[in-house]
Amino acid sequence: MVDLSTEGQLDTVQMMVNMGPQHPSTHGVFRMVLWVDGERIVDLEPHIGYLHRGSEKLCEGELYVQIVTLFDRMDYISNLNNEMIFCRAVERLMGLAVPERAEYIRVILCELNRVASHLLFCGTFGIDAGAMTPIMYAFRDREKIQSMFEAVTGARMMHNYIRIGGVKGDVPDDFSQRMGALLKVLRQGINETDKLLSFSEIFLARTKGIGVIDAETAIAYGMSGPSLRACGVPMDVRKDEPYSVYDRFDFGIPIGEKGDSWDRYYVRVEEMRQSMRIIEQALEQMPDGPTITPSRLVLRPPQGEVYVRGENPRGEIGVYLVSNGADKPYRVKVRPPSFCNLMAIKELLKDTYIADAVVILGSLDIVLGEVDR
Amino acid sequence: MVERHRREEAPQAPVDLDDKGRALELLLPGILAEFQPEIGATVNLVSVTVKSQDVPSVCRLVKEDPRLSFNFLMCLCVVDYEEHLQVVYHLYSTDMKHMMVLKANVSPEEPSLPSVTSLWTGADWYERESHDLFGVVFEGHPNMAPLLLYEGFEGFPGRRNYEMPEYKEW
Amino acid sequence: MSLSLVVFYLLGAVCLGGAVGVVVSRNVVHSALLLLVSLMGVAGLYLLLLAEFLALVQVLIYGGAITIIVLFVIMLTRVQEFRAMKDNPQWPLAVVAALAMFVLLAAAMIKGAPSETTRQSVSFEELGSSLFTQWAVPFEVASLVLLVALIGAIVIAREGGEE
Amino acid sequence: MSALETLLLVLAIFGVLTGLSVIVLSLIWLERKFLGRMQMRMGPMHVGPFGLLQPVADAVKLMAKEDLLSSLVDRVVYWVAPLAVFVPTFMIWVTIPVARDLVIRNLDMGLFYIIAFSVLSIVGLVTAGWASSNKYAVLGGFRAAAQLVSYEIPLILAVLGVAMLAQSMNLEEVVNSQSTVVYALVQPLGLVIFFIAGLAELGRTPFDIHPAESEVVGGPFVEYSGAHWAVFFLAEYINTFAIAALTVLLFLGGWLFPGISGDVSALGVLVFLVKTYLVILVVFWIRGTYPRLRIDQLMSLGWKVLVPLALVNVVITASYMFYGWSAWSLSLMSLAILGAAIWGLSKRMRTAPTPEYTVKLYVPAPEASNAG
Repeated sequence: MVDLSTEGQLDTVQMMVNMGPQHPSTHGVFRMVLWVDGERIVDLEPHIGYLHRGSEKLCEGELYVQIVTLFDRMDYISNLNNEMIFCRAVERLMGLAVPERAEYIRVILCELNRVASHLLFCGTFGIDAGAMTPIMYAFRDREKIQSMFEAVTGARMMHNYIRIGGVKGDVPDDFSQRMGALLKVLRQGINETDKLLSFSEIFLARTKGIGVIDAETAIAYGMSGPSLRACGVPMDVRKDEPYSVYDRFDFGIPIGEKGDSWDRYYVRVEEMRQSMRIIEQALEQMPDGPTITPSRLVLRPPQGEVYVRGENPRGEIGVYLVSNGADKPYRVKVRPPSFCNLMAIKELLKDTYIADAVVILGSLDIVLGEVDR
Repeated sequence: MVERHRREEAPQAPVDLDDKGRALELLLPGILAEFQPEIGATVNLVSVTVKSQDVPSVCRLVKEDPRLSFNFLMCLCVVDYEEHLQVVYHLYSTDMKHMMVLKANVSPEEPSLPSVTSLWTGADWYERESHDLFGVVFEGHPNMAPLLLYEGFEGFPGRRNYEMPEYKEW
Repeated sequence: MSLSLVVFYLLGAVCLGGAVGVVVSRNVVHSALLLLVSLMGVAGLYLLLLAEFLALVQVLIYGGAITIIVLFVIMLTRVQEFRAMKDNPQWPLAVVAALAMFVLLAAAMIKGAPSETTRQSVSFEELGSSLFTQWAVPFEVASLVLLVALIGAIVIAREGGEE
Repeated sequence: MSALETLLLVLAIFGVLTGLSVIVLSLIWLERKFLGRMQMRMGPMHVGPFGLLQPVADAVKLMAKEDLLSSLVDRVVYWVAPLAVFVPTFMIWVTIPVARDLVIRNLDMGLFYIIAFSVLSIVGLVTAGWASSNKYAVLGGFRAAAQLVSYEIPLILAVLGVAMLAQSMNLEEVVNSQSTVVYALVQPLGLVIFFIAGLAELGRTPFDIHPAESEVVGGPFVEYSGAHWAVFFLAEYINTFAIAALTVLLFLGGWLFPGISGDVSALGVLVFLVKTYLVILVVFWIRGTYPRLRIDQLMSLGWKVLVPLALVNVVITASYMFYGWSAWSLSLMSLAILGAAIWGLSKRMRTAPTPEYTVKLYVPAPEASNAG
């Protein structure tokens, strides 16, 4: 007789779903192999490296001034912050002083860059959650920021504006007025996006309590930036170890409570407001003067090694620079914030739904250019 | 081409520690005495060099000691000094807000040292990356599969003696 | 041959063809879809008999609900093993059972078939009022049975889910 | 059936098909333009005046497109699936009147017929997902099956309420019985349930869970291209129009409008179309505003909220019919239950009032910030 017992035969099958590298919600070429039971994720294996260009190795073959452009392309959403961190590393190594005005311009542009980056996040996060309008609002405002960058740096994305020892050139004459007007528009725009998305019942239902991570685990994974601050850890390099002229501004660090996706989202929204506060103060305090310390085109920093920290929109970035006294660095290592934040994905996605996977991944706000380098 | 030799004639960068760094510099020799560390400083951080087999115990000690409490692995990387590979750990404490560098040298022929993933989960991908690019084997790592490179990639492209393949049209 | 007879033969062919397909097809999903075809053919036959309500119920329940559930179950479970189950060695038994059923039904039909049928449509209202007055008790019993089945299904599903 | 009648029937079917195609084109244009305006874009603007010919251009493009086919697809099922979706969506138009006496066949059990046939298109979605041999498509197919089967129930129960009030399942009679007061006022609860369930049946935001492009990349349609995909698209828009039309017929008085005599067919059609397009604009508006629900939230909304509410709706309607209460008392009860449901739901979704839903601002003590 045939065995008609259905023991084990009628179990639902675990399906392997290959999410990415080409998937609309992986924010680049990130691949997750998901094992799903129906809609529920049983296990997953993240795969990165599809955008690995060997940036760190490339740095070893370029002059110091050329490397700034490589950093531009690492986290292509927050170029200026990346330029800044490398320049600061070289300046620290050489003991090169940066003119005050240059520091202020750097801070203003970096914070503006942070706003642009977070705006992009708000938009794409909306898309991840299924709302299609927020990204249009966010991009409307981000475009204005990009135009501002264009006016100052001459490029919309790969600026190469922050140079070792200062910035490429002074800002346009009407910079203050234009910034003031821009900030006003941005405030309004952010409030609009906020109203549209942040407190929508459905958005709350989709993000509250999804992808919760506690502070201890987050620290163990090396998460940083808004993703860590959402767990209630007020860790921000701009406060902990103020670089540039950040100690002269009055601003707060938004921190979340539960460490869920909504907290990660809203910490960023609040951060935009704080960034704009910084920009306003910086615009008021900005002194006149030169914008770059003249230095040789082919820099030969002294032998030694240095690690500098900086606060990127995505989290804490660090550059470990080893110099042997030559015109090219001996070794450059970047601590990429997205890389560390993304590492926690396995923890975050455990036992969630496929739809949550998209939201949680979106809430980490990764940039694959930086994860893979 | 990459400049291979170290330029001995170049000046040394001056050490310029902040208050926390100086405090650490005084504190560390006492705590780590049993491991006979070489305690020095990079430009802005205290650096401790230990033997590679001591890495996990030193890490555990600096993580658990309340005066240090280095609970945050900021960065893990490998520097190829040709005569040896140096594994560099940048450690940070979220409570004390201070930072130090831990270094361990391994031989380039058979580079291997114990993994620290049990202490800091975040060491996972860093160690895999270092394995990919420099061939350093981290003993006790749960999954040493290639991370950034594809399966079956030949050689260790992070090392300085890696010959870049000629550019080819695909 | 009248139009309705042509339609009848067509629908009959659809029914039988679908039914044969269900049994013959090696692909379980194809079988399920052919089952739908067959059931739709039956709905067409009902329509031909002016039993509009029955036809629509056939479409709604069998076409919409049952087939989808069957498809759902097939796709969610291990299809490969179902393929093996199609080579069921019990098929001679099934043939005998089916033939016996056929003979029984055929005999009943030949014996009980009226020589002349009058076609009449049953209105919606009549159907409703007779269900709720004349046949109220059987109707309620039937719904009770369904309710029990429903609760049973929930209980079984829960056991696996929450331990 | 005489030859003339048959000819008329064929003509009518042909007319409905043509009319629906035109309506679909107009809907595509309207949706893109409307969403564009909501998102501060222009929408289509280059093809024809105001981009009016954009949908035509799109249709031509889709027809001319190469049909890409994965080697693993189950071909027969793959080709049949779009038809299985399209045919039922077209068939329900047999009995949907657009004005008095302007309908192919005014069936006595019209509503029942519509419900029965609209269910059939689910089979098409499920098989499309399965035959594509793509995991996203399979997931989307499952989602479609689970979602659409579940939301049939509140939809049917909401329709039942109207059928009880009108004492008929004939759509024309349903409209005629609203000549004094539209059912939207008598049964606001029913309208809301019907509209929500209808949105879910359409798979539109916030219930666009089976084609969710950020999750399952278009669900059952992911592998389809060209003309076959266009058929799905066509079906989706015809369905949108059908649900809007049903909302208008069942709850908003169809072609009736105070002061406008519905006896003139052309005027009736105009009123009907204006109402329907307004309802569709609401659908688009929702699409431009809300994120997407998750499948389990959708299911619990359907089973735990809409089905009980729909049952309550049926019960109060039955009591009203049986005890002969006045219409306004039913209306008040319906409104009260609706209000209570919305209040309870928002209470449940927000475990606390809004202020808790902000992040705190951490400002370190001054000495700490000056330490470095």
